[in-house]
Order: sequence, then C-alpha cells, then structure tokens
Amino acid sequence: MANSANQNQKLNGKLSTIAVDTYRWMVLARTFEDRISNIYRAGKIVGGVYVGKGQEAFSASLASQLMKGQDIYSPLIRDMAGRAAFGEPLIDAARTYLGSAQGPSVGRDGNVHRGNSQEGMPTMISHLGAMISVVCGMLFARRLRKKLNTVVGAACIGDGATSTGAFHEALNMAAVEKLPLIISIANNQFAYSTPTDRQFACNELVDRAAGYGVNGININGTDLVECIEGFEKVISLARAGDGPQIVVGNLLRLSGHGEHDDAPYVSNEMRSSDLGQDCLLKAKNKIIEESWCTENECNEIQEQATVEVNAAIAQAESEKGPNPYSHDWNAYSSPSFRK
Amino acid sequence: MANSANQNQKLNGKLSTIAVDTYRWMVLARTFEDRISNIYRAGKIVGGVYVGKGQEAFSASLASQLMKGQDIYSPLIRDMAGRAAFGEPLIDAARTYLGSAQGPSVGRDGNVHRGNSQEGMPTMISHLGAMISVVCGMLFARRLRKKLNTVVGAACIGDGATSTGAFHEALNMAAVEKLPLIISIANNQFAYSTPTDRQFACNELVDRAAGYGVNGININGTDLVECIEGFEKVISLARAGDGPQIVVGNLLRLSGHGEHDDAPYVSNEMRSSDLGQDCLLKAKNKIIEESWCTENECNEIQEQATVEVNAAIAQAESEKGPNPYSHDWNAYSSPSFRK
Amino acid sequence: MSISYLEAIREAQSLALENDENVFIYGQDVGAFGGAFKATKNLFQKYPDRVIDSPISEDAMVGLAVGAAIEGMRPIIEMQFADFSSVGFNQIVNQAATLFWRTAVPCPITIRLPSGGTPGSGPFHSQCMETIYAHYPGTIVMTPATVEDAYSMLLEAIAIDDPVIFCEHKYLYYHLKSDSLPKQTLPAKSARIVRSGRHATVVTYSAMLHEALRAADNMKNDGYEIEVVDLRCIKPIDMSTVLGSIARTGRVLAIGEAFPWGGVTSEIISRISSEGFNLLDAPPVRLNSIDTPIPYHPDLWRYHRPTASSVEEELRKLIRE
Amino acid sequence: MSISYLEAIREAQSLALENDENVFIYGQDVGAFGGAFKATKNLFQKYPDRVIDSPISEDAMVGLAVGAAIEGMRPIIEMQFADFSSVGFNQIVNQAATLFWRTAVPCPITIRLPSGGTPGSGPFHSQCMETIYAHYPGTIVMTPATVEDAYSMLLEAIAIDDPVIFCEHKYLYYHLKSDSLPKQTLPAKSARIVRSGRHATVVTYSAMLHEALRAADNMKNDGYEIEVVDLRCIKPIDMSTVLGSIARTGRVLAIGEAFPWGGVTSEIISRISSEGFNLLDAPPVRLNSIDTPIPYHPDLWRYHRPTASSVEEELRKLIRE
Ligand SMILES: Cc1ncc(C[n+]2csc(CCOP(=O)(O)OP(=O)(O)O)c2C)c(N)n1
Ligand SMILES: Cc1ncc(C[n+]2csc(CCOP(=O)(O)OP(=O)(O)O)c2C)c(N)n1
Ligand SMILES: [Mg+2]
Ligand SMILES: [Mg+2]
Repeated sequence: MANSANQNQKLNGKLSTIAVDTYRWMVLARTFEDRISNIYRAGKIVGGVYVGKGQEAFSASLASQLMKGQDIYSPLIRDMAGRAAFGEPLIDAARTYLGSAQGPSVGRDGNVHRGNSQEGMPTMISHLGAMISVVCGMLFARRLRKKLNTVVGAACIGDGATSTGAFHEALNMAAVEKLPLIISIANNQFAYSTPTDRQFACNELVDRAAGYGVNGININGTDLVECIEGFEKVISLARAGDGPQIVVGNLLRLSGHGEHDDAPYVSNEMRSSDLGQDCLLKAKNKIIEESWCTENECNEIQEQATVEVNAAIAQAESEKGPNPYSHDWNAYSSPSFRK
Repeated sequence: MANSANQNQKLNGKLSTIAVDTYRWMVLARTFEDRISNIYRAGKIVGGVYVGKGQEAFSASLASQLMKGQDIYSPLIRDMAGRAAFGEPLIDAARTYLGSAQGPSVGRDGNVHRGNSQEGMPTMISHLGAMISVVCGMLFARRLRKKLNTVVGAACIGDGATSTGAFHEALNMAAVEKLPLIISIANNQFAYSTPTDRQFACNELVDRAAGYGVNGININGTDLVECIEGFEKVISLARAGDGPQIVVGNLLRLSGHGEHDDAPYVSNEMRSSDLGQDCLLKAKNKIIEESWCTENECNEIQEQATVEVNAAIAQAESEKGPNPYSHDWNAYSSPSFRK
Repeated sequence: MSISYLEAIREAQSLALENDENVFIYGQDVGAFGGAFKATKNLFQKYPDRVIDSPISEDAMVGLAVGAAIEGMRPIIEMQFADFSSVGFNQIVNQAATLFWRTAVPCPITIRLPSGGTPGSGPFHSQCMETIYAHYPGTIVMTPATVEDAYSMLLEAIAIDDPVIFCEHKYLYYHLKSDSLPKQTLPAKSARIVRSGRHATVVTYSAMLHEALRAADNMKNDGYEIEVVDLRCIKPIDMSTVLGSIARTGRVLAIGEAFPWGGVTSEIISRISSEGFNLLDAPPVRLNSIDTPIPYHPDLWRYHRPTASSVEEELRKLIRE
Repeated sequence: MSISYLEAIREAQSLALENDENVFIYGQDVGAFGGAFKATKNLFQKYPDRVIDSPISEDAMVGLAVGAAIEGMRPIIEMQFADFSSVGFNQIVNQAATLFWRTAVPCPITIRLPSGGTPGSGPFHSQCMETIYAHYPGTIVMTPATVEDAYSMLLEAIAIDDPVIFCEHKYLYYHLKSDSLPKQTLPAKSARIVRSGRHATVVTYSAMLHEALRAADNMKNDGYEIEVVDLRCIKPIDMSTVLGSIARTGRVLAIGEAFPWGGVTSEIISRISSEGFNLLDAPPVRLNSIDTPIPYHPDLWRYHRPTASSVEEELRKLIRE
C-alpha cells in the first residue's frame, strides 16, 4: 500500500504483455465462434451452438493468468476464449463441434462438452452449478496429497447458475475447507431469456461473498484491463491462502442464448448501454491507445487467428465421425465389468 | 423513530402478555419432551426422539406471535414449543410419538413428522431445507388467489441445514418473489456432532441476508425478551411488504442430537458459556423480576403443563396402533387410481 | 387445420388456464419468452399472473408447486429438459409423491418433462426419466405418443389430484402432426391397441411407438401382422389390455428408449411373465437403448436407441421362435 | 471373536485407509464422532487427514468425490442415510456415472448408503435406492447380505475403478454377526447359491436373504427344499448363476424390499423370462414391499415389507402351480 505507485508501475510492465496475450485469445475465440455460427446456420452442425460473444475479455483474463499444467480451470458454455487461453488446442474445439471421432469425446458429447481433466480442465456436464464442487474435489485431493502448494482452481458460471443449490453447496464447502477456489461469475444480465431481477434480489451478486466468509470483487467485464487486474488480484489472494474468491463480471451477452435464438427480450437500451459495449473492440482500442501494439500488429493477430481457425476447421471437417459398429459401447472402466 | 419512547411503552404493555403466553408454551414443551424422553429411555418409543431443550424461547417466540388460522408455520425437529404456541393440540404430539392410529399421520409417520397443513402447519419431511420452498409455495398461492393480505409464513431450520442447496434455492426464490417469508435459523452450534466451523465460514449466518437482498437479524436465542422483540420486528416488516426476513438465534442445544446421543463432542466451556444458559430458567427469572407473574403463578403454569401432558400421554397410551390388515394401503388420492 | 404434438401441449395448457383459475405454470423462461421449446408461447400474454418465470432452481420449483398444491392450486412445472429434473428429484419423490399418503392432503401437480433423444442432444438433453419416477409410490407417469394424447392426457394430468410426471417426447414435438384435437378421449390409465395383428404383440410407449409402427408396416409385406400396444401411462400400467393382446398373439416384444437396466420394459415383461405366463408361445423379449449415456453424434445416437430396423430384427427373431 | 456387519464395514474401511493413501472418507459426522451409525468409529483418530466431516451438502459431497477421483484419489462418501442421497442424485448419475464414458478418466468412488427399513424409521430413513442408481449406465451397485460380504465387497468396491453404490442394510448392522472376516472371497459380481434345493429357487439380496432363508427353513419340515440365490451385486447381475439354479428347480420367486414398480425383482424376472423361458415349469413370481412410502409404525412396517411368512406363502403357492 505504501509504495503503490511503484507497484502499479511493476504491474504495468506486466500488464501490457498479459493484455496482448489475452487479446490474442479473445480474437481467436471470436473468430472461431463466428465461423462455427456460420457453419451452424448452414445446417452443418447438429445440436446447439453457444457462444461467448461479449464475454471474451472476462473469460480470457482469468484463464490467461492461470498456470497451465498446474492450475485448474473449469469453463462453461461461454468460455471459448478462456479455454483457448488455458491451452485447449483449437482442434479439440473444432472436432467436438463437427463430430469428428478424433475429438476429445470421440463424438460421445458435442459442442462445449469437452475438456481434458488430466491437463486441469474438467469436462463440463450440462447441469448448471455441478462443476464447482468437482473443482473443489480436485483442489481437495491435491491438498491431501500435499501437492496443492500454490495451485488455484477456477470455476466459471453465469448469473443464472447462482440460483442453483449446487452453486451454494460447493461455494460453502470451499469456504469451510478454505480451498483456493475462484468462482468467476459472468453476469451477462440474462439466463436464457430470464433477466437478473427474476433470478436474484440482491443489489450485486458480489454481496453473496460475505455470506460465505469469502472475498469478492465486482468488475466491469467489458474492460480488458479491469478484468486482468481483478483476476490478478484474486488469483494472488487465493495462491496466498486467502481461500475462495468470487469475481462478478458485469457485461452483456452479445449473442442469443444459443445461435438459434435472436434474443428479442434484450432491449435496445440495454444493447446500447455501457454493458453492451463489445469488449473486443474496446480492448483493441485500448491496446493501440497504450501503444502495447500498433494497429498493424492487431490486424496481424486477427489474420493469424483466421489462419488457425481455417486450418482447424478444415482438418476437423476432413475427419470421419465415429463408427457405431466398431464403437466401444462400454460405460465401465474396470476390465472385469466391461462387456 | 421520532416517538420511540412512546412506541417502546406500547410494546412493553404487549410484551408482558406475550412473554407470559410464550413462557407457557415453553414450559409445556419442556414438560412434554422430558416425559417423552423418559418414555423413550424406558424403551417404549420406537424410532428417534429429538427435543428442543434450550431452544424453547426462540422457537415459541416466533410461533406465539403468528396468527393461527391465517399465518403459516413450518416447524422442524426442535420446535415442540413453537408447534404448541402455534396451536398444535398436545394430543397430536403424544399420539404421533406413541404410534396411536388416531394421530395426524395414523401411524404412517412418527415423532416430529406431524402437522396440519390446512391449519397452516405443513408436515415436515426429513430432508433438511426441503420445507422452505413449500412455505414459499403456500405464500405464492395465497398471493395468486389474492388472499395473501398480511399473511406471513415462517420456516424453521438449524445451522446445519443452511448448507443445503434447498435452503439456498428457496430463500433466493422467496427474495425474487418478495414473499413474506421468515426463515428462523436456530444456530445451536452443532449439526449432530458437527460444529459450525465445519458447516460455514462466514462470521455470522446473518451475513447471508445481504447476499439475497433480504433483511436479517441476529439475536440471543436464550433470551425470551430479545426473541420476542426480534421476531416482532421481522413479522411486522414481512407483513408490511418488506419481503423475506432471516432471524438467526444463537443458542446451544441442551440435549444430544437425539435422545440416543449424549453429545460428548460439546465441550464443558461451551456448556457453561452464555450460549449454554437455559432459556427456560432465564425466562422465569425475567418474568418474576419484571413482575409479569409472581413465582406462584409461574409454578401454576408448570403444574398445569404437567396435568395437560399427563392427560395427553395417558390418552395416547390408551389408544390402539394402526391395524395393518384394515389399513388403507393407497398412495394415491384420485379414486380412479386407487386400488 | 394441422396441429403438432407441441401445439397440442400448448393448447391443453391454454385450456386448463382458461377453465381453472387454480392452474398456473412455473418454469424457466416459460413467461414472455414462451419456453425453450415454445410450449407456453403466448400464454403469459393471456395470463400474465399465472405463467411465471422461475429462477434456475429445480428443487425449489417443485417445493413451491407442492406448497401451492397444499393451498388448492394445480401447478404445472415445466422442466427445461427432463434431464434437469434430477436436481428436483428429492422434492418430487419425497415431498410431492408422499404428500397425500402422509397428510391426506392431495397433491395435484403436473411436472412436464421434455424427454427423450433427438440428434445432437447428447447425454444431458436426451434422457428418458420415467423409470426413476415410476419407481416411487404416489406418482402417476404419463408418456403420450400421439398429438391427441399429448392434448387429452395433459388435460387429464392437470385435473388429477395426484402428482403426474408428464413425459412429453421432444422428438415428436415438431414432426408429429394431426388434423384436429380429440373430442372423445380414452382415460390416461388405459393402454390402446394402435394396430391389431396376430403374429406378435409389441408393447411400447412414447416415441418408440412410431418405430414399432414402422417396423410393423415393413413386415406387412411379408405377411406378418404385428399388434402394437401403446401403454400411454407407464404407471400404473394397464395390464389387462396388454394381456388381452398377448392372449391373441402369444408373443411379445417390449420396447423402450430408456436405459436397459430396469425400467418399463423390465416391468412389463416381468408382469407378463408372472400374470400371463400361459399365454406365451415364446420367450418374451425386450429392446432398450444401449447401456451407456446417450451419445451426441447422430450416427452413434441412432445406433444407441431402438429404431424401426432393430425392432423389425427382434420381431423376426421372435416370430421364428 | 465375533464381528458384526457394521464392524465388518468399519474394518474394511480401516484396511483400505491403511493400504492406500488415496483412500479417504467424507461424510456428515464421520470424523471424531465416528458416524451416525459408528461405521467410521476410531478411523479419524488413526487417519485424521483422511476421515473428514462434511457440511450437509450431499450434492457437493458427491461432486467433491468426483473431483478427487479425477486426481487419482479413491473417495468413500458416507451418506448419513440412503434416503438423503436423493439430494446427491444428480451428481451421482450424471457426473460420477458418466465420467469415464465421457472423458476416459476412471471414477473410482464408493458411495455408502445405509439402506433399508428398521422398525420406527419411517418413510425417510428406510429407503432402498438400488433401483434408482442401477438404472443409470456406469454404476456398479452392491447389496451385501452377510458380514463376510459387507467386508470383502466393500474392499472390492473401493478398489474398483468405477463408481460403486454400496447399499449396506441398517437392519443387519448390529444383529448380523460372524465369527471371523473372510480370507477367500467371491468376486462381487458373482451371485452365490446360499442354500441348495430342488423345489424352487428364491432370488434375492440384502436383508431379504435372511427372510428367504427363514422361510426355506420353515418349509423344510414339510419336505420342501428351497434353493436360495443371493445376488450380492444387483448391477451387473450374474444371470448365469441365476439361470443355473432355475435349470435345477424350474420355479422362481424374486424378493426385494424396494418399492414394487420396477427394480431388482422386475429386472430379474424379466431377464429370466427372456433368457431362461424354457427352464420355467411355472410362472415366475415376485414379492416386494407394498406400493406406499415405508410406514413408521412397526406393525405397519412389518406388513409393508416381505417377511419370512409372506415369502413362505408365495413359495407354497409357487410350488403348487
Ligand atoms: C440445473 C439446470 N437447469 C436448467 C438448465 C438449462 N439451461 C441451460 S443454460 C441456461 C441459462 C443459464 O444462464 P446463466 O447461468 O446466466 O448463463 P449464460 O447462459 O447467461 O451464460 C439454462 C436455464 C441447466 N443447464 N441446468
Ligand atoms: C439432506 C439431509 N442430509 C442429512 C440429514 C441427516 N440429518 C438429520 S438432522 C442433521 C443435523 C441437522 O443439524 P442442524 O440443521 O443444525 O439442526 P439441529 O439438529 O442442530 O437442530 C442431519 C445431518 C438430513 N435430515 N437431510
Ligand atoms: Mg447469464
Ligand atoms: Mg444445529
């Protein structure tokens, strides 16, 4: 606190690097999801497509500051940017959407239901809130094995998911066990069509923190720098043993709930409010303004993303789907229980 | 606020009446449960016996200020005093414990699983937290039917039950609907053997209130006057349209979890701390000290309770249990689905 | 006029809201938005007080319904997908289903479960949960297979004084159409002989009815006449219709889309074997989905659940027995 | 030495904790207090880091177990009563049971469910939930009926790389005793012929085994020899042992304490009828509890569930067929 000017400077040095890095993942995610939406609209994706448009800054700022191969990151449906930042190969995403048998779930599950728990990224189930206690368990196990050290685990959810019993039980359990859990709540103002005033009645979701005896912060989820700094703070607190942390990012979902939904329930006022600002444009402007990159460099980032996305999608499209006749139809792992 | 002295005086007039009334139910509950414990120890009650010893002031102060035939009261395992104050006939309790076929559940359920939802007292199931949303539904229905008026609904739970998802979902739902729900949390420091520091990590359970956008108060649950005044306040707020209210009563369970448990996990320090004071003795002293009753009158209350308890138990003991051969073995209500 | 299975569900709810002020609908996004599948489209606009968006709280949603039922209301709970009712499981089986038995107060609630597989829905948006709820005393479980039944059974479900688990099949929502809504209806608890035959009986329900009918059609060319029984309500089961059919055919195949351990086909075959053993000319047969979660990929999914061709295969084996 | 069913469960956990550092126990009051039934008594004192009191959060308890399993641990979750696992249902069937299939990561967790009726326990402390869990792909469901099995099967459950739902019966906790713990053990997935006979086969599991054995004893005086098969594991089911027995007796009665719709008896009778139809000399028969919640009053309770005398009655009818 005494020499906060000094600290700020130090942070600023780091900030430019993290900001550009995070921006890269944001661009990649947006580019990928735009392509996937188009493919979906062309009728070539079976099932739903849920994108993170408008949430990339919030999503990627957390994951880009986690340590791959050490920390735990549990993304949800709008975390393409965070997944990428945490190290998910783009080809995993492409394969899962396009039903390639070479995807991480070999066609057994689709779209956002992919992960790699051995790399610290558990695969989500659809039931909202259910992944948080799984992250608790992963952290708990590391502590029991004396391998926790400075590991943190992050679980992402939306405003609507805070109404689930699962959210409450897991957060409370984490608080009791003082686990280094970060719950990242993307308050995008809607759960499907339901506005937040039909979902909770507190002034701010972050007011929940005190009720669990944990730290909480509220940030502008459209602002890349605020996201980076906010997550930086809670990650260090969690690493330092301060227990669970809640981060609420205020922003707007700039898409429908899924790509099938044109979200008529989002008012024009809200769309044109501060919440409705596109974090990606804002980030680009900021990066250029601060001279962290030139406009040209930013454009290169975009071009590179396009190349990567094209390659991943082309690859996945060229691959076969699973063959039901040779598929391993076994829900058991133990050899003696397999058919 | 301006003429709070005046208001206080008004309240005080009422206070003596309510205090004596409430004390009566406390004595009745203690007397009844002491008898039931003895019968249990003599091996004449099948199943568990869970008593509210030490919690009578907190339990009865809520119920004695509710309006029977109008309000809703959902008691839990330690609310014999509240049940009595809300108007549950003592014979219902005696019959349920002793397995009389004339009890409210005709022998189908026992001990604390009794109620009368048509009189505003729903019958609890064992799953902790599950009754709160039921009370929400009762209030919700009255509002839909334009019969809510100044009705309030109270749901009682313990410190341990605050860890359930059901508690969270129901409280949050009540807050969203701004229902006149009062959640009375008896923090008796333990859930079975588990101390509160293994159950939650907030400083005070009442810190939860802000996270739901509801009002909450913390009171000394061993002090009859504080309990009466605390509940008086939240009941009027709820009636006036202020939405859900949380009341946390701090106290100690002066029994085991059930009468089978001698609670070795409760330390002597805790037993001899302020929390461990017996609300019944404190109430009696206060009532005499304030001259709301003479010592003699207090003793009469006790004698009358003994007479009533003896009569109810004698009656229930004289009654037959259910006859399985003539029992109505039907889980359906609809005639066309009954066998 | 042409009306879909989904529209029939909407019409039934509309009529119930109109005829009885005690009916209300509670569920995620059911209000102004009209529900994830549009099963409540325009209902909020007509009955704004009684078509209400809930938070994402399946446990409390069912608890609220039970409380409202205690007060004499007739709530309809829409689960966004049947799969998410797992979170409300406790309140359904322990609170709602036991209420009448414990307290003599009826529990007239209807829980609508958009059920069953469609291509690309995957393991958590495709489940058939009728088995789970049917196991518990006190529930009535309906599984309509036709537009007409979707309509009349839902109306009956809402009118019944017990908790009804209403398993509506998502695969039928848009594809299945009918010319009109029924005037006369068969009570929900009766099974229906949808097609008569003499070589074998298929007992099934919900979307599988249509696979069975297709298989029966295909086999007709070879001279096989397959009788098809639609259970309609899987708890309780109308055994007399089932046994009556088997008395005519002597052979039975039970088909269900749910997981293979336990469930409707198991209950049906077990009861047929106990109650109609002497009617059987060949071992009774079952066909269910494969014993894994429901796969996302359409090619896996089609292989995972029974289809007209796997039904036909089983039937041909059965008839040769 | 004499050891009870409950002590066997404690000993198995003690040995597992000793032999494998990856094993831990998590549940309400399992720590210093030793659990509501004392199934973990003294274990916290020996392994204070690995016998841990949980909050009253069944959903999160199971979620935590899955997370720990992902990291290679082998958690044991104690539900205080099987009935309360309903609150953890979603995490059990959708998270734990699907993990391996979805991700190729094994899920070696054991969920201990103190199950079944005892006098005075009532509708919410008496349930048998094996049916519910067995229905879902990916679970293994064990239902030990003897002291020896309680011990060896729990050890095997903990060692298995899949989620095991371990239904231990509260009625057997204190009453059932044995002289020693087993040295040699039968794999959990094999059924056991506990008593051989020739007039009829009883297929059962858990506490009902003892009712069946008493009935068989009673009938011996009249010259009837009843074969009794203990399933031990109800998912998967060892059909070859079951069918082998029926091949000898030609008659079968399946007994279960669970609710009558669906469940183990239904699955068993259904499979016997399909797979062993020609072995049967008489219609196969089932006996379950009555289709209401489990009553509190001991007189109602004894009538509600199958007992030696109702078993005997069914067997006599079956043999006369
Ligand atoms: C327990 C449960 N209930 C219902 C659903 C269906 N559902 C999927 S996403 C969604 C809305 C989620 O809203 P929110 O948590 O705010 O996340 P967002 O979609 O806004 O990112 C709902 C209701 C579900 N997945 N899980
Ligand atoms: C969902 C659920 N899990 C577990 C139990 C078993 N159980 C009954 S009472 C109890 C302790 C309750 O503690 P608390 O809520 O503090 O109430 P108290 O007994 O202290 O009054 C437990 C764990 C239960 N009834 N419901
Ligand atoms: Mg949202
Ligand atoms: Mg307590």
